[in-house]
Amino acid sequence: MTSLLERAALDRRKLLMDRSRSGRIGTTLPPLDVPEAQLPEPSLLRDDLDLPEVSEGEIVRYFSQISQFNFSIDHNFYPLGSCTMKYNPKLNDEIASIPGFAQIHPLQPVATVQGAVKLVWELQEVLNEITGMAGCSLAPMAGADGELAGLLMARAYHLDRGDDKRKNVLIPDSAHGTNPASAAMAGFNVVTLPSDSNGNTDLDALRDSVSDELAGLMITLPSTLGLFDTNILDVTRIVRDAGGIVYGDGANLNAIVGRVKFGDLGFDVIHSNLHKTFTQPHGGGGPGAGPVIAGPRLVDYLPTPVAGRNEDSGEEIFSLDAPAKTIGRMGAFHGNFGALVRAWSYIFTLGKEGIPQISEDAVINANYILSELKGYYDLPYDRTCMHEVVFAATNLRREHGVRAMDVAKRLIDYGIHPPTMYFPLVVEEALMIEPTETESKETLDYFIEVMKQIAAEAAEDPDMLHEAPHNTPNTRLDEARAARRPDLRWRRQE
Amino acid sequence: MTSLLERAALDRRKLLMDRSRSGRIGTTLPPLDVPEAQLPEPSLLRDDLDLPEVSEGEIVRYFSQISQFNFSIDHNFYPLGSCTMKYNPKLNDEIASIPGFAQIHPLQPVATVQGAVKLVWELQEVLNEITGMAGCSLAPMAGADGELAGLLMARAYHLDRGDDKRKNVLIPDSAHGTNPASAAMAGFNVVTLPSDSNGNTDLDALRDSVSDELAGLMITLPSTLGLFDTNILDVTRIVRDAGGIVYGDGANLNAIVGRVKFGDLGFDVIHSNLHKTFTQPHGGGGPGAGPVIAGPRLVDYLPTPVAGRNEDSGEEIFSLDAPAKTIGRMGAFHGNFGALVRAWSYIFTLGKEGIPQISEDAVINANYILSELKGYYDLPYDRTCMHEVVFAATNLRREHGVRAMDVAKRLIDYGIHPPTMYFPLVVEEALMIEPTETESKETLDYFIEVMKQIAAEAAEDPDMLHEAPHNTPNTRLDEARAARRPDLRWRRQE
Amino acid sequence: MASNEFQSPYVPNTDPDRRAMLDAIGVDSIEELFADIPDGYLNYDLDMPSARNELDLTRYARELAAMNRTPGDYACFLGAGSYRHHIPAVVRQVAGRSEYMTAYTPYQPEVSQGTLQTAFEFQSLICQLTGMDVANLGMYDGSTSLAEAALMASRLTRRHRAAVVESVSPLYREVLDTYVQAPGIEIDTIPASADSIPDETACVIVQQPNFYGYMEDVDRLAKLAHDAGALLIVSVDPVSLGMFRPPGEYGADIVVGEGQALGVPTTFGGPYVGLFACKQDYIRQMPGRIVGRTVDTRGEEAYVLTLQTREQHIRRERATSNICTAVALIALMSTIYLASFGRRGLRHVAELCYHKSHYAAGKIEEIPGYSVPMDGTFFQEFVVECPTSPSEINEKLLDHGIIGGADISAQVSNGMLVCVTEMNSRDEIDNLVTALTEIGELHK
Amino acid sequence: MASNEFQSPYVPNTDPDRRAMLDAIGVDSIEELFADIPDGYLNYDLDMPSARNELDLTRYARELAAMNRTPGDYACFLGAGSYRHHIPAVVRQVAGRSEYMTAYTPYQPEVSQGTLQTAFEFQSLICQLTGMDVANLGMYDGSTSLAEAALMASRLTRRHRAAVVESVSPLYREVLDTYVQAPGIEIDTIPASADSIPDETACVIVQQPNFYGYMEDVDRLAKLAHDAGALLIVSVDPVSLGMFRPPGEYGADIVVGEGQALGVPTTFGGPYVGLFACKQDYIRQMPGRIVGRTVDTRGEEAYVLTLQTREQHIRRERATSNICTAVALIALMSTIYLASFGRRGLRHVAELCYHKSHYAAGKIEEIPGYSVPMDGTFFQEFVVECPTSPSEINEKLLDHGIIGGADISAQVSNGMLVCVTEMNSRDEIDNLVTALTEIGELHK
Ligand SMILES: Cc1ncc(COP(=O)(O)O)c(C=O)c1O
Ligand SMILES: Cc1ncc(COP(=O)(O)O)c(C=O)c1O
Repeated sequence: MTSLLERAALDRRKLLMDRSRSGRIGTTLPPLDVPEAQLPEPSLLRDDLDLPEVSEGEIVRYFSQISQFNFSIDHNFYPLGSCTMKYNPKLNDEIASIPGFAQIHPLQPVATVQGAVKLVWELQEVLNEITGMAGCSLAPMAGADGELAGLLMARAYHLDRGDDKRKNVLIPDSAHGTNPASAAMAGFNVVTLPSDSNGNTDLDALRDSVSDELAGLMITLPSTLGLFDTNILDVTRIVRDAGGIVYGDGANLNAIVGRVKFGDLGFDVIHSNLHKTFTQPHGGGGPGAGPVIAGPRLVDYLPTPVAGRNEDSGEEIFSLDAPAKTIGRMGAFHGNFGALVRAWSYIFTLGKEGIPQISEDAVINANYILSELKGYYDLPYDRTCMHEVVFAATNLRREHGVRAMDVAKRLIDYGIHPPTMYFPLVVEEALMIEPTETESKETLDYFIEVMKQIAAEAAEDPDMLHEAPHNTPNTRLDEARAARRPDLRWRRQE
Repeated sequence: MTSLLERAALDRRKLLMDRSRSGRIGTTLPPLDVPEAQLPEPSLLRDDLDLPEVSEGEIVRYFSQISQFNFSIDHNFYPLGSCTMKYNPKLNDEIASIPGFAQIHPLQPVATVQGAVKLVWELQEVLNEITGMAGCSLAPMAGADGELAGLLMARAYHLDRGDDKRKNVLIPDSAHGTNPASAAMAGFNVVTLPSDSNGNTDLDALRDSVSDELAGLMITLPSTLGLFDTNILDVTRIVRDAGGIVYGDGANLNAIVGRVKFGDLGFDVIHSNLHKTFTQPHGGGGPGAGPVIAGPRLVDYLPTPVAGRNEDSGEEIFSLDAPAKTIGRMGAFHGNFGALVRAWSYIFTLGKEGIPQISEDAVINANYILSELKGYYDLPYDRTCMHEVVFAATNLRREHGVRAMDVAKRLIDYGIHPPTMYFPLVVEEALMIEPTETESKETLDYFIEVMKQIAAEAAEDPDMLHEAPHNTPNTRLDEARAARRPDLRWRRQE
Repeated sequence: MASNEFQSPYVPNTDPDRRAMLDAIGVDSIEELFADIPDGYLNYDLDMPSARNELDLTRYARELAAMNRTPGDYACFLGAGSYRHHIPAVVRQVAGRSEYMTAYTPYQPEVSQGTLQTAFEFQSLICQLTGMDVANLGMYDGSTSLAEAALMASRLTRRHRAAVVESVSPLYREVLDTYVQAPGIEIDTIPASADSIPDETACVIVQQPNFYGYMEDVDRLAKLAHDAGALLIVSVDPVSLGMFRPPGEYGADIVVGEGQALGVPTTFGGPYVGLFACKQDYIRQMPGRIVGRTVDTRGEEAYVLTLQTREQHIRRERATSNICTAVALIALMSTIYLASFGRRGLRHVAELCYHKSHYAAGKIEEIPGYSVPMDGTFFQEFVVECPTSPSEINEKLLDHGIIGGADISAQVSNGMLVCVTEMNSRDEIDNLVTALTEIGELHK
Repeated sequence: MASNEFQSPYVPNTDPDRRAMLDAIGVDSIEELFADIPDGYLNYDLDMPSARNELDLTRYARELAAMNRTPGDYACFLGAGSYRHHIPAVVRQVAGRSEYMTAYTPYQPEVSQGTLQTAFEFQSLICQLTGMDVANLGMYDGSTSLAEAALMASRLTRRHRAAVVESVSPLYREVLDTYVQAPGIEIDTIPASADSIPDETACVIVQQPNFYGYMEDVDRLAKLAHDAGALLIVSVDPVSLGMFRPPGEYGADIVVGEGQALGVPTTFGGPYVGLFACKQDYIRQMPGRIVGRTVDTRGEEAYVLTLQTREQHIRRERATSNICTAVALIALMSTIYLASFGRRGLRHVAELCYHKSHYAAGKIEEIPGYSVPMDGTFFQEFVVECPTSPSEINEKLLDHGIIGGADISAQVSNGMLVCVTEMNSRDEIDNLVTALTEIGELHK
């Protein structure tokens, strides 16, 4: 028998369909103001529409209550490596909700949306400038979508030149999973490239891997190890010399924005995750935006549309164009405009002064954590890091049977979101910590103190760590069961 | 020595001035775009401006975190008697934030704010209709402000007639504190009127209290006991026959809205708390709005301004006028327009169909609680209640030493906001429960079950109740110390 | 069973729910529950429009809003007690959190620490800004703060006259008149240069900067008041305190003011927040809510409504005021505003207003037919004497896309009170000057 | 120490903080931390505007927005894959809670139950709506859902052709072309009346209602597909499912669609949410995130990302898709929308669209020079053949305050695809008819 308190906790988690009561409704309905038309024949219609029936206040309370089960940037330090969980300025949301942006239709004649297209164009231009590239399409709707676009561009480039042997894409072993997945979707074979003991690209291995079958290289800069590959100029040269395309995964742009440009380093095409570096809120898993930005070799292949600017008797006229050899459309319309507006607002708020400061502070903050926690956790690559630092809980596992997972979950008890765990795959027991520039030294000091404390707790009371977190609405979940017996939707109990 | 977790909890509560770090700033500043003027002589200027220096993200996280220490309608059942904590529709907030409402200046020429004044006028008209009165001023900024206005109107009315002996205002013993306080501010003597054993006005006592010194009566309908005074017609007649003014405290209008009109019952002037019946959010203690609504005898005395409507060659023209014998201004401008917009939006959303349903459901819900909890808690007035029911924890106090306070605090453990306690003053150990119409039967059933459980707990484990609440950021506070050693602001620690 | 078919989205229960509850209550119909209402007085038939859906109502609201000429679409030079300043998005977004917006007055401190702690922040920051010892959680608006301050001074001194400097806002004067009519406090209007006040004066009331935007000699007035045993009440514009001397430094006993300028939109006049601060000694006579810091049973610091014995719900007719619901959420907005701008930002905003208004005054003074007649130091407002009535000028300014200054011809012949803040770009000011010039030429 | 004087409001640390941290790190300057960047490649000098304050930037943004002609200010008859419907305030307000908005993908379920449970709600309601067994948490938009469905069908059947009914949206067709270029799936365009499809066809793809707004004979197409061992992929408008038969009832294997119509503003084309549902048997080949219900160590039900071995972060180049960040927040908006309208409301909205579009079609058909050439049942869109090019007509409609229908002259000569939803009042429709009549007269 469950107690009343337990039952109350369960009731708070009840699903909408179980809250439904016949006849309730959550909004008001406009009346019909035209004569009724003849309805279609019944065989075309549905009998039943089994959706919830709940009142507006019930909806608000339910969604408001369970929202509080989340950690979020607005409430918690969230040093999730590779995700750049920085503060998302409120201004951006307000600008994105201006009706002249939020209410316009994607198929309006371009003459009626000149302001929107101008904004898109301005964002393209500034992204080109920041990354040192020649042209940009804002169509891709996330980083992975930008990767797919960039790789399809590389494919089209080779094929256009009749170069149809180029099937291989080199991808470092530390790469994010989207890199090989995108390469596969773009029809390439994935060849894994090892890194050297410093976490740089192994140049010998690279030289061995290039051939006339080389389509290109996908490389993250700085890498997912949080390191700036000191071989990068050699890397891009070797690949380009071999006729390959150099793809840059710009997910970690936050580390170098305003300091060094991909274009200058020999990259042909990159993407930028606007929901990382440029503060589109993550939204619990999107929406994001993943503009694909190209150098001279690939710019004509960009996906449709690209905004253009022309002058007609002194007046600016903006257009949405298909590049000469475009790979086509990535989505039905022009990309995630709402996210583009937010990035635009952020970038132009900071301006030429503020943009380089992003990387400055992001890198100081990460190195501060590195220097303070060194000795408490294993540090696989003991060198200056960029915007994030990858530790390994291998020492705790070895000495106390405490794993990266346990450290991560214990952080929750201290009100801190766990770092990225077990990634990159090349680091055992990885704890990948990205503080971002928007966290204060006080917060970092607190985090450092907590991490040291957890290292101590691992020695004193490993079981307590195995059982963490202790104060969340749920303890650790049975993920194996979820996968073994997929229970993926509400069903009416018979 | 405090543990790290304890210290973290304390740090979360740190005040802004203690978070301040020199040089930080929470917003961007516009540059000066005109030549600098000569600054005033230094003796006019301040040396130091000791305000916090914090970044925007820190502000957001701090205020977001501590917001979660609140219970609120959006998150909790909140049956706070006399406060009408009903669901506040989100639509109202959005309508109030339309720039054409939120950004207009109170001193714009009235020709430039015709839409706003029309809205004010429409709200006046519908409040007149709902309450059965002749005219209305939306200037008062809360219920108590409406009371003051209404009583000043009564005062002016008597004085205008040369009737300067009328110094006494009768106020039932169950009245809300603002009633006597307002009467005092309006220069009257307060004479307390007892209620009879049914909770109605004691007619004999009333007859004994009227004289040519009677200025009027302030009465809440239904009363703060949640009861509709069955003597009400006699009451208003006796007062009016004696030359007095009948003031209606409309705080409990939710019980009777759309069912019975104050004007029909013989009231001369009332106020309505738009933040109760008409869903202006309470905001943790305001803003509200307390329109004063008058019958024929007092309508000319209404505070300034009152919106008027005229036609000029078929065109509507709206004006803001001073009534003929106005008592003057209640505030610098036209009342809490933002709250008026929300009430307008709510009232016209529900319309003639929805308004009477408010009271229907409010009254059913309260009586359901009454009937289910009767027997578990003492019921001082065992009769049909209106929108709220007043129980007394006297049985628990007598039998187990558990007080209304303990019941209230224990409810918190169950996620329910306490009812109003120890009010009205005439009921010992009062627990005044107002569910409102926006709560579902399921929620009421849960509340009822919890209240029964608490009654059982009182028998089993009274100490557990004395120590409630158990899961809040703070346990019960030392209120005596707060009053004895007032500590009312941050001060720099020397 | 419900009296009609309409199903409100705000009411969860439906007829089967109602039926079940009525059964439990033991009545047959809803009507029985309303049996206490005298026969013949039940009246369901409201003469008002039918229920309106969200889409249509929103459209109608937008139509009404579009009938207004909105500052932002128009350049606007109105002030006179309600000021347009830039409000950072964060103020709206954070104060709009439903945890703050849909909570009641924090009578239950264990479930109200969010409201209470931010209220304590407000009191603290208002003290920092004004230089006073203590502040309450706010009155309805600046004018009722002023009126309540006069009542408080009268209680403190047991005197029944108030000397009001003539440059106090006439709107505030009207509210003061409303409040003092019953208690019978007599108002004497004095020039700022007065060197005596009547005996038995409870307080001297001065506005700084005054209604016309100019700084008064508050040191002199403080001495005048204190020498006569009266209190000095100062009504301030909080943004001016970003650069000007705080009243705590020149001996104010009670400081009031309109908090709207700190992060609150003009909203056609409200809701705003009346600031109210005073010296430590006077706290037990303060009106309004006050939050104090104390400890819980575990000894941890926390916040609670305190000194409640001053208030109506305890002291009833002997309370220091009748105020109950005040403006907590608006105070929260001001708190977030002050935190956002902070030490450097508020001074910057004040200086922008200062420089821009001086730029405007200098330009307007040069226009033939217009003059800036008053001497002294002004902050962000100044009086312009126009060649014809300000109402006429304002009407013509609308055609230039400009909402002109406040018409104060009741106080100054052909007087217009022009307010310039950081919201007025140089272009807007220059356009105003051009437009005034053109309009002035018609009246040569 | 920072590379310039600017203090970002988004960065708390200041030079003293930086100094302290650099000291702790053991370096003298920030530059040392960037020493890994090859010499000569550091480049701070961005050719872009200086930092802009919130007030000015907001003004500039409003200027840009004002350069757009905004539906709402204009009557708008555009659809073609992006639909204007009324969105209750509650959708924006609740989905805007920062707890949802500023959380990452819920990799840590213990601190993400808010996101996870609402995601499970989304999956459930999409299943309820489509009549399918399972749904994922959404793809980028309706068109990428369609393209991914084709890839999935190819994986499931190990076949490499797709038969696309010619009435599928040409924009969706373009996206499909993008996606299939590398895997080399061949596309055959078939008429809806086709009675055979090529061997080795993996799927038949149909849009219901089709691009032109009309209902296809899906039963026939289902049989056609299944008889050939192909899967049936249906692309739906979810609002149409308020009244029309759900694809689960006529044998769809995979259902995709644009979720934007469910509570998401048109936003110039995104972010939207691609719906993706299928039969139970196919779940291990689904792309995208999926949330499942499981228990925690105390046995309590809770939600978690599941079947992750399909995904790129586990399976890498053998993943079912490369998708990672998707559109969780948009899915949440649709969830709240579906909860708000619910059983009765969604049907009502669908019927409003149906009746209003039929009213409009009837009126337009009567205008000389215009015709509604297609036969059959349409939902809320229909094709109008105009007397001249739609682009010309649309330009003239702007003068009448109307944004006309989509120009589909590439598909239908002088064709305009007119969409009418509950957002179009009768007045708007009547005005459109009047305006079209006037414009038509110029082209007689
Ligand atoms: C290094 C890296 N590459 C690519 C991606 C994929 O980006 P998205 O999630 O925007 O598709 C991520 C995101 O987590 C990433 O961290
Ligand atoms: C019965 C009654 N009268 C008057 C008031 C005072 O109204 P307000 O708080 O709006 O000033 C209240 C509010 O609590 C009340 O419940």
